[in-house]
Amino acid sequence: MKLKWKTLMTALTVGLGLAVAGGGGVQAAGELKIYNWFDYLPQSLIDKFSEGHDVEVTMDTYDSNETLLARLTAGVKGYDVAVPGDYMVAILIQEDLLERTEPNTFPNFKNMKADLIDIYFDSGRHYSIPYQVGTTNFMVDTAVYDGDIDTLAILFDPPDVLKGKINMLKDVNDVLNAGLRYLGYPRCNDNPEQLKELNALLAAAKENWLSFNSDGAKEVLVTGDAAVGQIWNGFGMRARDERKSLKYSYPKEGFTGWMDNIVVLKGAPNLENAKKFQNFMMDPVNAAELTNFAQYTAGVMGTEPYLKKELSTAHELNIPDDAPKPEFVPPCPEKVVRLYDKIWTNLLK
Amino acid sequence: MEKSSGRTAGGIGRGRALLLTPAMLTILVFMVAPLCFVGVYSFLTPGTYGGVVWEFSTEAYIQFLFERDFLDETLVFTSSYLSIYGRSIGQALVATLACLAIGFPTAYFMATRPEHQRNVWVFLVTVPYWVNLLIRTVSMLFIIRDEGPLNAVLQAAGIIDEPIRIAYTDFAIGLGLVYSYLPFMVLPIYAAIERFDFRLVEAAYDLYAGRWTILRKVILPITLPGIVAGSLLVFVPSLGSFIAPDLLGGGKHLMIGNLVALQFQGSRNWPFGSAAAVILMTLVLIALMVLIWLKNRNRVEGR
Amino acid sequence: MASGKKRDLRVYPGFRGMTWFCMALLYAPMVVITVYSFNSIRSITTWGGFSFDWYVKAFNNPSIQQATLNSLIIAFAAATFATVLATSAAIAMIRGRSFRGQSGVFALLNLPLMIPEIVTAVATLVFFLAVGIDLGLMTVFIAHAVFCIPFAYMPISARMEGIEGYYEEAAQDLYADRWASFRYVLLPMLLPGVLSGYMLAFIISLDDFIITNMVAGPGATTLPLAIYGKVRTGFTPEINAISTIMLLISCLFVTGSYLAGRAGKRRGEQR
Amino acid sequence: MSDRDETASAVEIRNVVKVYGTGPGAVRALADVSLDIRDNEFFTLLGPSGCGKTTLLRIIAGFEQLTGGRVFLFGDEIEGLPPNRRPVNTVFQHYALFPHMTVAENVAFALRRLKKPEDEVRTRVGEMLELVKMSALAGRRPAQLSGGQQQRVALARALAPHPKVLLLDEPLSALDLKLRHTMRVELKQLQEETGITFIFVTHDQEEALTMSDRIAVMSDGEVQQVGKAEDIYERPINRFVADFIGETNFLGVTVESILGNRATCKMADGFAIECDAVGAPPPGAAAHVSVRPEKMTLAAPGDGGPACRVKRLVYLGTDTHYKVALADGAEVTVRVQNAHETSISFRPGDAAMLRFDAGAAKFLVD
Repeated sequence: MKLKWKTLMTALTVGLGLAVAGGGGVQAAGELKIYNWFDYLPQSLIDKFSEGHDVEVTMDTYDSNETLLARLTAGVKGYDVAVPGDYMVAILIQEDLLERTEPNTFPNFKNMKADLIDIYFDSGRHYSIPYQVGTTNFMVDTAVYDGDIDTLAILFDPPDVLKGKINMLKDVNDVLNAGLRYLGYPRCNDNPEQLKELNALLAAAKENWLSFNSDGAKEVLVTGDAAVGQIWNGFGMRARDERKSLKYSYPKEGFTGWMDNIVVLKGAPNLENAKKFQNFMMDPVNAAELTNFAQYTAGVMGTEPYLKKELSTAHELNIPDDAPKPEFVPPCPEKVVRLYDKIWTNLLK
Repeated sequence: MEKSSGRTAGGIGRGRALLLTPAMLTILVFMVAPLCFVGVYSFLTPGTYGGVVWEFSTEAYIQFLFERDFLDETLVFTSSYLSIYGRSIGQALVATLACLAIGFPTAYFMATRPEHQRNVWVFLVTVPYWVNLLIRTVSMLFIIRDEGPLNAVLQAAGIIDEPIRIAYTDFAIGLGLVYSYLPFMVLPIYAAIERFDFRLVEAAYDLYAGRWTILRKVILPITLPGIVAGSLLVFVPSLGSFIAPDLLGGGKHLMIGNLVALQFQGSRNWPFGSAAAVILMTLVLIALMVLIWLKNRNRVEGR
Repeated sequence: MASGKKRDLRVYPGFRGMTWFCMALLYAPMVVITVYSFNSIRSITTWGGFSFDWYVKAFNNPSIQQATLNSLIIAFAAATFATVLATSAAIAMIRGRSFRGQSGVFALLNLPLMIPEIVTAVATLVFFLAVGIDLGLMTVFIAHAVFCIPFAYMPISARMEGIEGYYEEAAQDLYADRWASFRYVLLPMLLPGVLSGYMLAFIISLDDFIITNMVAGPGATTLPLAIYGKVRTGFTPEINAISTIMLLISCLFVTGSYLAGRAGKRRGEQR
Repeated sequence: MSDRDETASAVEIRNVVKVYGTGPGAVRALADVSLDIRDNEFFTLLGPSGCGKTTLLRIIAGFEQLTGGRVFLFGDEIEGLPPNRRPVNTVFQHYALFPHMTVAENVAFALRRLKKPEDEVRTRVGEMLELVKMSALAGRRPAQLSGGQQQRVALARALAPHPKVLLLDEPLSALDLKLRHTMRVELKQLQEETGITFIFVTHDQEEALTMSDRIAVMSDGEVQQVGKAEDIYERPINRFVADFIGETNFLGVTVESILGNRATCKMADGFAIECDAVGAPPPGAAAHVSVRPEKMTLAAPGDGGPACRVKRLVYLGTDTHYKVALADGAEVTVRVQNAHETSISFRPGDAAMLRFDAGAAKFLVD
C-alpha cells in the first residue's frame, strides 16, 4: 500500500513539474507557432525552416476549419500561422482575424501558379498563399461496377449493384453541393422550390446509401464495405494503394475544389518569422517536399522535378483535360446556412 | 440503529463544509460560471460566422419544435429534433441496459476473485481505454464488417452459413456504445460489490432463498448505489456520443451530440446549439431527480 | 444436497462466461490495433506484411511523442486532482446526517456529466478568455480536472456508502486523530473505490478530444488532438504503434499492481 | 470491596441533556441524567432500545455532543475533548474490527497512534492476545474469524491502550446463546483481573444481573433506578423497573394497617396479605404491590391464602410456571421449584391456593 501511495505522489509531482517546465524554455533566437492539422507538415521541413532562420517552431493541432474559427472568434491568441481552407480564409478576412502580410511582394511569389492568384477569397493574394490544393469527389470500385463513373448519378441514382454500398462524407456542404450540381442548380442556393427538390432528392437517395462517414472515408472503401465513397483526392490515392480497383471520378456535372492556405493571424507575436514562413513555403523545393508528404497538389510552379513520380501521374491528383474545372465554393450567406442546416437535419433525423 | 433514527436535516458542520468546498468551488468556478454563458446564449441571436449577437430571442427554442416553411415562413410543427432526441435517448437506454447485463456479472466476478488479484482486474478493464476511442472504434468496425474476422470466425465455427450484416446496423451502434462505456458500468458496481459482506448470502441461503433469489433480493439491493452510479456514467455520455453511431452505425442519423456540435461548427448557430444543450441538460436533470427519488423511496421502504 | 458436493454460494453460473465475453469485447480491437502496428504499408485495415517501420517512425516523430507525453501528464495530474477532491467530497456527502441542500450539492458534483462536451468546451473557452487565463497545458488541466470529478466521485461514493461509520469512530476511539483515522482506516477501506475512480478519471482525461480541442493553447497538443487532426492525411499504423506502446505502459501498471497486491498479501500472512 | 474505595468517581454525569435536531422535529434522547460511576466498577446501563443508554455511552466516548449538563472523568471535565483525546475505549456492538488489518494490527492500532515504541507495542499486543486467548490467530483477518473470536479481538483492541474506562455497547448481542453465557463469565473475570471500570450497555436484564456491580435502569431518556442487582430486583422503585427486570405480578390492594416493617393489605377478594412496609401509603389508601412469581407457591385449596384456579402451566425442568386466575379474574404467574419430591403438581382447571412469602409484596412508587 505504501509503495503505491508513493508512486502516485511521485507521478503527480513529476507530471505537474513537467507541465510547468513545458510552458517556458526557448533556446533559439526566434519563435514560430504554427496552428495546423496534425501530421500535415513533415518534420523535415520544420527542421529545415528552424535551422535556416534560427527559429524554434512549435506546432499545435486542430481538426476542422470550424474549430479554428470558433477559437479565433473567441479571442485565442498566441499563434502566428494557421492553415485554413479556402472559404475559411474568406470568413477570417471578413472577421478581421488575419494580418495583411502582402505575400504578393515576397521574393518567392514569382513561383505562384497564375490561376491561383486572383482567387475569390483573397484576390491578388494580400493575406494567404496556397498550401495544398485538392478536390472532393467520389471513388468507385470498378470491380463491382464497370460502367461510366464520371457522373453524379452514381450517387443519386445508382445502378442496382451499387445500391446500399455508397458512403457519403458526413459534411453538409459536400453532400448538398453534390445534390445541387446533379440537379443543375447553383450553389449557395436560397430558392425554396429548388431546395425542396433537393430535399426530396436526398431523401430518396439516402435509401441507397450505406453510411455517412468522414473519419473512415478511406477504410470503408478499402475494406470493400462500400463500393462507392465520397473522398478527398489525396485520400483517394492512398485508398487506391490498398485496393487497386478503386477509381476516382470526375463527374461531368462538376465538383468541389478546395485549397488550404497559409495565413498569418492578427496580432501574431512573431510576425516577421511568419512572413518568412509564408515565403519559405512558396519555394518549389519546399512545396514539393510538403506535397510528397501530404499527397495533394502544390499551389506553386516548378515542383515537378522534386515530386515523387506517382504523384505527378496519379489520376486523383491530375484533373483530366475533358473534366470540368474544380469549383471553389464561397461561404454562403447566413440565410442559406440555416436552410442547409434544416435540410441536413431533416435528412439525418 | 439508534443514532440515525428520527433525525431531521440540519445545517452542515464546518468540517464537512471544508471537505466539500474544493470540489464545489472548482465546479462552480470552472463549470457553472461558463455554463451561465450557455444559458444566456440560448436566448440570443446567432452571429453570422458563429458567436452571438446580443439581441434577445426565443427563436432557438421555437426552432426546436417548429420550422419555418421554405416558401411563406409560416411556423409548422416539426418532429426532426424530437426524433433525434428520442432516438438518442432510446439508444442510450438500450446501451445502459446492455452494459448492465454484461457489466454486473463481470463486476461480480472481479469482486469475488482473491483479494490480491482484484486490482489487476480493475486495470484490465481500463487498459483498452489507454488507446484512443476513434482508433478503437475503427478497429471494431474492421472486426464486425461483412468480410471481417468476426464473420469469418462464426462461419468457420459453422454457426452461420454466410456473413451476417452487423456493421452499419442499429445493433452495431449498440455494440459501439456498450464498447465505449462498459468500464463506466463495471467499475462502480465492482466498487460496491467488493465490500459486500458475503455472510449475508449465507444468511439468506440459510433462510431458504435460492441462488437467484439471493441475487435479486439481497445482492442487487445492497449494491444498488454502484448500479445507479454505473448507469448514470453510461447513460449520460451515451446520450451525447456520436463516434460510435457515426462509424459503426453508418452515421445515417444525427445524434444529440452531432446536432449540438453541428450548431457550434458547420451551421454556426450558437444560440440553437446552446438551446439544444439546455434541453439535454434538463432531460438529464429529470432523469437524475427520478433516480434520487427512487433511491429515497427505497430507503424509506427499507426501514 | 443429494450430490453432497460443496457449493460455493458466491458463484453464479454464467458470470465467468460473461466476464470472458466482456474481456473479449474489450480486447478484440486491441489485437487488431497491435497487429496492424506491424504493418509494412500505410494502412490500418489492409495487411501488407510485417515490419517495425511505424515504430521507427513514431520514435523519430517528436510531435507525436510530445502529444503522447502531454496526454499522460494531463491525465495523471487531472485524475489525481479530481480523485482527491472527489474523495473528500464523497466523505462529506455520505458521512453524517443529511443536510439542507444536499441533493443540490449532489447535482452540482455531477453537473459536468450532464453537459454535452461540445457545450462545455465552448463555454469553458469563452470563460477562460473572458477571465484572461492564458490557454496552455494549464487550461487543459483545469478543464479535465473539472469533468473528471464526477467520474471519480461516483465509484468512491458508491464505496463510501457501504462503509459503516463505526469504523472511523473506532479509530478515533483508539486515539487516531482525524487524519490518522482517514489515513489508516477509511482510506484503505475506500481504496478499491478510489482506485476505480482514479482509473475512470484517468482514461476519461486521456481520451478527451472535444474539450481539449477548444481549450488547448500553444504547446498543449494531446494525443487525441493529434489523432483527430490527422483527417487531412488519414490514419497510419504510426497511431497503432503509439497505441501499442501506450498499451505496454498500461500493462506495466497491471503488473505493478499485481505484484503490489501479492506483496501486500504475503505481508498480511507473515504477521 | 469496601465502601471507601467505591466513593472515587470514575465517571460523573451531571444533568446531561441530549436533544437531536431543532424545532418541532426535535427528539429528546436524554433528559436530565445524572450518574456516578465508581472506579473499578462493572456498571451496566440497562433499558429497552430507544431508552438513551447508547446515546449516554456515546457521550462518554465523545461521539456525541451534549445539549446540556457536564461529564467528568476522574474529576476532569471532558466535554469538548474529541474521542481520540479521551482515555476511554469502546467495544462496539458490531466490533468494528478493521477488515484490512490482521488481528495483531487491530490490537496494535491504538498503541501505534499513541506512538509507543515498537517493542512495547509488540509486547503489549502479545499480552492482550494472551489475555483473550487469541495468540494463535494473530495473523488472521477479521473476516476469517468467528463471531466469538471477533468479540475477543475487539476486547483486546480496546484494552490494549490501558483505558481508564472501558465502554461496551451491547457487545454480546451478536453472539449465540451458549457463547453469550461463556462470554459473560469471561467479561466479568476480565474486569476483575484488569481492575478497569467497565460501562456496559445492554437491553438484556439477565446479562445485567449476572455481571454488574451496579445497574442503572433507563427508560425514555431518564434513569429510573440505580443500584446493585439485588436492590433493583428486590426493590424495584416503580412499575417500569419491576416489569423490565425479571417477571412480576401487579396486585391491586388496600392498605389496612402498618406495623414496623410490615403492612397489612387487603386484596380484591378480601384476603389479607403481609406486605413490605417500605413505600407504603397511609392506611385506607389503594395501591399496587409487585410480587415476584418465585416468591409465591401454590398449595392445595385452604385458608392460608387467596383461592385461585390453574389456567396454564409450563414445565421448565428446574421449575414449573403456573398461570392462575384469582377470584376477581386477575391473572398471576407463580414459579414453583421442582426441588422437592413432595411438591404437589397441579393441572389446568385445578382449584388451588396462593401462598405468599412474608414481605414478598412490595409497594411501587406509581
